Amino acid sequence: MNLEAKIEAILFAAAKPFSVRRLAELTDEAPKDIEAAITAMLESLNDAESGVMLQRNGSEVELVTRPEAAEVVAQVVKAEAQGELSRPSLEALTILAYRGPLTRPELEQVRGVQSSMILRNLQLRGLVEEREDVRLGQPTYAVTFAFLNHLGVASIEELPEYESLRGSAAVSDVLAQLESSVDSIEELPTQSV
Amino acid sequence: MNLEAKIEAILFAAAKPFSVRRLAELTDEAPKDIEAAITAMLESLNDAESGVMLQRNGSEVELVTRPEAAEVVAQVVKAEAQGELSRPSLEALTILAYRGPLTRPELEQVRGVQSSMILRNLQLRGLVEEREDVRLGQPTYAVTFAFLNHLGVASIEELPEYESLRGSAAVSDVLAQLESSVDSIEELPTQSV
Amino acid sequence: MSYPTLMAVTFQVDSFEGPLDLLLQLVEQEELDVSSVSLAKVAEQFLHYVQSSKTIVPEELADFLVIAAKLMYLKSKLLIPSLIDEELEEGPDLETQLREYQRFVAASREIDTMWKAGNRSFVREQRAMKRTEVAFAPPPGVTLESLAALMHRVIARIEPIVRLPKASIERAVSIQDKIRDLFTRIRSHATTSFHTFVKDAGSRTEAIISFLALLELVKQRFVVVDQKALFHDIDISSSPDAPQHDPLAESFA
Repeated sequence: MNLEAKIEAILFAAAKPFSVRRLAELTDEAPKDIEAAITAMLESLNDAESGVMLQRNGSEVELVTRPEAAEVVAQVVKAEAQGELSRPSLEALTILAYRGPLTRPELEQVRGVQSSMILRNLQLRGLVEEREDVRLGQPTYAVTFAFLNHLGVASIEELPEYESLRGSAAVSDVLAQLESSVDSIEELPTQSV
Repeated sequence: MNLEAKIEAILFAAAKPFSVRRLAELTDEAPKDIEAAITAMLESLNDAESGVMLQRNGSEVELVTRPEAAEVVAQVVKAEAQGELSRPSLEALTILAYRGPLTRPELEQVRGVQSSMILRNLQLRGLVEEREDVRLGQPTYAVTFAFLNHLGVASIEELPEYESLRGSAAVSDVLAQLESSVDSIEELPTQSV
Repeated sequence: MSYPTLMAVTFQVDSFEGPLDLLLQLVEQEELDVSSVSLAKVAEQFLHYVQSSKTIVPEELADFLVIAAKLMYLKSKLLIPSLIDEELEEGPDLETQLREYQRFVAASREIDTMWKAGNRSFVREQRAMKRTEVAFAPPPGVTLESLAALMHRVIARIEPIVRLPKASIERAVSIQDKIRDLFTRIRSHATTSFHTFVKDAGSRTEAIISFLALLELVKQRFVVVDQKALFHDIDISSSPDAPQHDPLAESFA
């Protein structure tokens, strides 16, 4: 893999600006070679019919979307932040409403699905917040007051069937399984991953 | 700005997978035009001396770094450690990769052993996901982008001997026999719940 | 636990995952291809492992028993062609199933190599999204009722997971009960026929279990079978020198 491709991969994955010096360290190349690669990239990348371009600011470079794509990108960002919730997101939100505060592993145990992206998205939308209490070294999450307000309830206890759904034995049992195998999911009954 | 560039910008900015249908909505283009653009992108992007490649999984696409850049990129991003895969996990993942999406009874038919716990554990690790399509009233499961990422392939078609294992007549026979005897599903060896 | 008829184990399998894995290991150790003949050849070893293994978890015992039954059926068909039973013939045949399984096991080794190689791709860190300043973005269309309905669905989905170990153990227990029951029935009714025996089975699984139990009892000389002529029904009667205890049922406990 050539140096330009390596630089592109770094800038893409880290999603932030890098200095020439730092890129030289990371790739174990001379700064002047980094400079040469950047010059070449500025030409090839920014000439091409691409959605992404290289931006140079002093000694730092960063990959950004092209200005021509600004409109569609803004639309995507807005839809992501304010559009309808995906089913999995809605499910996570519901579980946190009825059974929160929960840690991420607890939420995942109830959903049976990895949920880190979803949790982050719900936080970004101001629907879920991190709470101060920590369980088993993990932060806990609960729905926000703003969300309850939006639903038209003053407190979480006013959710329909709150007591019975919160007290579900199945949920308690599945959470108990998690506690009995704190170290990892590999200790779940019957099979390991 | 052409459609390919727009799609690239969207995938770059949102940093997550998008379905063809969703891309069609966002760009206000026909799904078949999106398909054509993706096909073109898979050729141009993935052939090029680039640090980035387009990944396809089912009806979704995502931009990721090329596997050749793994070492240098690993220095700048935090990826959740996945650890090794147990034999049952590997077996289930392999079958789902080559033959998926599959329902649980179908997976169990190939493995010869009940697989609900292994499916759950793989979903908790984010390596398997439930797909929207349902067969015989059962949800179907397939491998995720996270799985493809870990192997460093652009799509499942790049897995060794994909064609022969995917198209394996014998597997089709086994599954066809299974489907033709819907009523006997209740009595399948591995169904226990 | 000692079974004189089952002592012909020539290889040791250290560990196995599931019945097909055990079966494949046995076939491969004998350096055989997957065929009905080779499956019949390792059938006894398979049974031996199922009966004596400490590593088979109760949740998976039923899966092992079904494969065991298929093996015994396959073996007996080679000996007595008239034994063909429509119910037992249904479903994918074991040979095809195992051959497929073998291919996937081979493929999974390659996947494992790729997994461990570390040549992985990375997604882009999600910084772009963080720049948007979102205070509160209410989800359109979410109501109190929809939340309650969704929570009900979540709980409904968890229940089988919580019940799973218990349900599987119950299933294995019911298979044990069935074997015990068969043993008692054969002893009390001096003579019964294979046809009657299988006819009483309520499902295909039961028929398989019945058949497995019968073959075991024959092998251990608890019962004697007599077939008057080819294609005739098989008469089953309890053996005059049958021991009074019930080792078969115990062996599955």
